[in-house]
Amino acid sequence: MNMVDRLNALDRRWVFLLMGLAVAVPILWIGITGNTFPETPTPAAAAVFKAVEDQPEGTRVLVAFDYDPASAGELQPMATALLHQCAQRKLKIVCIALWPLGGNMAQQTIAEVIRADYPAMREGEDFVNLGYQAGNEGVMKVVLTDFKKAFPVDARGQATADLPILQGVQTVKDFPLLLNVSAGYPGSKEWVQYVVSASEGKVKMVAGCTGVQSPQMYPYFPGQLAGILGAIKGAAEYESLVNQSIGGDVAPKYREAQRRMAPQLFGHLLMVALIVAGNTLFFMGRKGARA
Amino acid sequence: MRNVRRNFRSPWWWLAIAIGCAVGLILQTRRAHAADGVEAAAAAPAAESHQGIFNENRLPLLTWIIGIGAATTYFVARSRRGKPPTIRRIAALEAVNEAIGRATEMGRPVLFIPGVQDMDNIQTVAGITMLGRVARTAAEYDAVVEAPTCRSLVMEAAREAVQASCLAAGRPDAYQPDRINYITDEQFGYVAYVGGKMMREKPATCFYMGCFFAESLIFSETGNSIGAIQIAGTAESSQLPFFVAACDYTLIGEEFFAASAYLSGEPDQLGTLQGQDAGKLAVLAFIVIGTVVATVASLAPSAAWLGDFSALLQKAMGG
Amino acid sequence: MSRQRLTWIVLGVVLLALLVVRGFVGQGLGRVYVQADQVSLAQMDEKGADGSLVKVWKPVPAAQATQQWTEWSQAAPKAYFEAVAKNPAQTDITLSWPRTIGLWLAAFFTLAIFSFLYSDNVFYKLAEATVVGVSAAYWMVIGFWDTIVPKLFGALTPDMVIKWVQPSLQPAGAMQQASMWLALVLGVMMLWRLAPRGGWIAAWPLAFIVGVTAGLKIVSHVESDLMAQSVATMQPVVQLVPAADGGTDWYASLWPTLANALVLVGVICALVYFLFSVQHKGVVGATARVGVWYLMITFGASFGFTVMGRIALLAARFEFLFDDWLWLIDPNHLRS
Amino acid sequence: MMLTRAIPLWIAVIGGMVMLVSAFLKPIEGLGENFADAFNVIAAIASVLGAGSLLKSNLSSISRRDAGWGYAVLVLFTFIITLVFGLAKIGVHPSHDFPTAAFSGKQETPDTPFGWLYEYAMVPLTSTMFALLAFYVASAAFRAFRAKNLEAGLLLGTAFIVLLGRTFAGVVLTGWLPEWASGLRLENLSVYIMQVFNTAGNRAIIIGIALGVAATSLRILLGVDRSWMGGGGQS
Repeated sequence: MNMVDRLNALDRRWVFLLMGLAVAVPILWIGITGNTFPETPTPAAAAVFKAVEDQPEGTRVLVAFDYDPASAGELQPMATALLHQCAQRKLKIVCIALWPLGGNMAQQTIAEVIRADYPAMREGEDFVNLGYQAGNEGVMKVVLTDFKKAFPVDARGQATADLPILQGVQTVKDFPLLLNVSAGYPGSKEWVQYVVSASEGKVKMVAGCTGVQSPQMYPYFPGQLAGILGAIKGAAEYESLVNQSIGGDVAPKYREAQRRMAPQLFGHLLMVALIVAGNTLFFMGRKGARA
Repeated sequence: MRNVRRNFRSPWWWLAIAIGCAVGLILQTRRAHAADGVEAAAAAPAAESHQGIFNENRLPLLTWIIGIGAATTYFVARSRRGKPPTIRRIAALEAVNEAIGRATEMGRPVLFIPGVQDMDNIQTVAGITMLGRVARTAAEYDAVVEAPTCRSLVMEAAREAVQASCLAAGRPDAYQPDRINYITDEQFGYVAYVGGKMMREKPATCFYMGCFFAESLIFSETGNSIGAIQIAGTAESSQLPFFVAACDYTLIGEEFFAASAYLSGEPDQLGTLQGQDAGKLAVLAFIVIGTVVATVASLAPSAAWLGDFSALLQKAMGG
Repeated sequence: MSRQRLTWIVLGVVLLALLVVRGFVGQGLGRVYVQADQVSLAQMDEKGADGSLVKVWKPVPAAQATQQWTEWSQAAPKAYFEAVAKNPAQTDITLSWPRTIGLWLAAFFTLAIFSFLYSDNVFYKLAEATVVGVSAAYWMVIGFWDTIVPKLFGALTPDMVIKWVQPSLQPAGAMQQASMWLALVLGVMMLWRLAPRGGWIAAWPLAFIVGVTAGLKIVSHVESDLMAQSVATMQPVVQLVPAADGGTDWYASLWPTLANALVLVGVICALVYFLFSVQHKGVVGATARVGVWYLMITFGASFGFTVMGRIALLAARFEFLFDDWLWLIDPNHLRS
Repeated sequence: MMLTRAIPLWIAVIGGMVMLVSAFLKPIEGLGENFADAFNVIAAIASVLGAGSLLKSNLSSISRRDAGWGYAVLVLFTFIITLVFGLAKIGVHPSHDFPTAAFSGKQETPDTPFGWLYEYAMVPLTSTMFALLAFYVASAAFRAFRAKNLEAGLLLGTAFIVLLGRTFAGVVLTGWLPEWASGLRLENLSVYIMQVFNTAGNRAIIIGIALGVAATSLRILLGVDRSWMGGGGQS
């Protein structure tokens, strides 16, 4: 057995080990030194920032938390940064969830951003979490005709009809901006299909989605989607934009995505190296076979 | 009853009903429209969409559905009259029998995963249909099919389909309900179970047919490491790359929905594939003509009729 | 002793030794601290949205409360260290044993699942059995409290739900009530499977579900996928970019035009690939081949994007191990 | 045959046709949403069957003393305690807004036994299972992504560009390219790929799938394909 054959038959557990190291070592390194890589925002991420920045103070925005803890690694930094920018811009934030655990994610994000750093904002007036509603696209169709019918109570059990923040809201069209953080079905694609296309241009939507989903969302940008945050990279770009605009000393919780880019970089480089190595071996093996 | 059943099988009967319904609906709306027309014009032009019980905005949609339905029924009838279409080879489906035969030879089970969604997802329905076909062949070849499921309803449907397939294969004794069981609704709990099961039981052949998310690669890499033949089919485009890379054969998107009809080899079912193709050709024609007209219209803004024609084509597509 | 066994033992010993060392260095190993939040509520009158008085529960000082209990929330270790430094006898922030045990259990489960990468083993089997048992029950509980109670009981026996579970429940409409009755009947028919006789009746609700799914999906897919995506493609290919002098900037127009043309060609070729009743030979074959190229590029792009997410997920698990459990790194400054 | 074949077939056809027609009739447009609710309830009720299957398969594995029957005990134990804690809402405080309604509280905090199981068993287990993907992606890249032919070459070439273009490495590698050639920078290339090739490919896939769904639905509604209920051809 020559070298090429041996490498071709390499036990995949060595590959696993390399991947583990490529991710673990940078985490430790970043964790100890606190450095992050700089980010240059791509147009899709800059568009998300601009869409929120363009809203006048006091505008109601709808934030849909369509993910669960399994995807929080990728999506939580987006949700945190989105709420951070909305709170900073003094927008009124209405959170909803079409994923069973999305209501909890909304609750956590609210606690982390609003309750911790914007204690002046009052629940029910400046922000509210309406929690999870079962029914997938069904809910989207209902919010188009009667928002409060789809969400009769908020996460605390109070009737939405009595909430000051929702006074004057008939349908989802009364929210000029829809922010969606989505890990799959139902998510960004369904919001575009059922709500944005049916809203006659009244609802502008930006989406933060997982790496898996983003290729399917790009066909909608910049038409039906005003901006996209694709995976942790999009989150990092957006995070750096928000942090730059707010300035000052940035709390570490608002730099989570940027920190995560380091393991990302080494993981990607390893993948690239593996693809190159695999193909080199393949071609060497083929040459050997021919000779 | 027999008469009713024969009628029921005749596609022409359905076509007649479909066209009848459509014509009735349109007439109904037109009449309601004419009656209300005067007041409506006097009131507000925006109120127009609130009249009649037929949702006029969806007329193009109705036309498309009736069109595809009519094409399908036509080709089914034609195929039944002895002119079945020749269907191109789909490698993944040619391999199904051989893959099941391999399991029989090796004395190991066939693993069938019908996706991780419930019965309200059409991919799961298509997956169960495939399970029916696979179970029938397996019963004939005397192979064992294992189908752990992620939803209670899917388990029931899978048992139903496998039982009837064994019966149809003349091997009612081959049906073992304990081989088809419910694990958990939690996606990754299910994945943990199936991964462990694959490692321990080393199935000779794995089918992944249905709606898959992140588990696609965990299944197919584990299957690869135990040397199983793997045939996948899904309409989740985000998971196709992984199946394409790691499985022996993959049914891409539409091919997955055609699989059951292809495997059946029945003239009726092959006819529906031709109907599907007719729909595709119509879409292609619309896209080509629509794009050409739109391009010419944008370059020659003075020719207003071109612009109108382009708008009409878009409207026919619901735009 | 087999090589695999030896590897396991060596790994285990090394890990334990590292843990012990870590335990005696610096702030030690992962612990969870909690602080007590006293909940004190009393009922008061408040003006509702329509001006009438409604009774609502409000937080009040403990002395006036009619309902009281204690809840616990997680506190940062830093808060505990500071509190102890100020007053070594303080009891506001305390170590939570259940949560600390939970943290260690979570770390064990994380490592147990990772061990599957090496080979199937007893730890993985323990983790697998636990996750199957817990998650199956979890979704049944969620199904009961989030679907059956508010939807089914809420429509059929609203008084009970209002009294015990959700006082703010809105009355269900006639349509909703009817659909819940239907669901109940079909659900019971499903369960008939468990009866000794007449199990065939369970096929009826299944048939209903399959039929209705078919009816619903044909509409949604044809409308929002087939028609919407076709319209999106039926756009002018040539895009003229106006130049500064009022004419046309031909060079700038070239790129968007080329992009549009490439999209159009791709859609057509890939659709031709999907044709079933035509043999892929000659022109059709060549077109279909181009279609396959497009599909492969699409899959490659999907793959590249997906990798990002997968690495982020792994990073999150490592962060849990290093930060929450081993206290090796402290990116959120929770301890210093 | 009548009860097991003909009637279910009719139920499917009529149910489906009603849904199809309801999409076009304004008074019953919302039928689909009502069905979504009804479906969730049926699925929740049907979980009794799932629980039965889980109990039966594990109990029989224990009584047969199969290899690894101890794990079956663990499955049953964790299943039953989670179910009891969760259904009875043991240790759950009522909601702050309705403290007198005993079952109004949410149970997802780690204070409750159910929440504890969720937080410290289910979340780490499921998210680590998910995280295993990073390893499998790496091994797939090494093993399966080889330029065996033009198609495979396109797939891996695209993956390569997107991978590089989405990190700092891409910026470093091609950042030196002058402004007029900035279109060739890796990060921009990956954007073009997304906007052109990926859009085209995805559109075709989506349109194809829509037609496939339509045909599958029609096969069911026309009674042509009955293998979903095991008909398997002309019975």
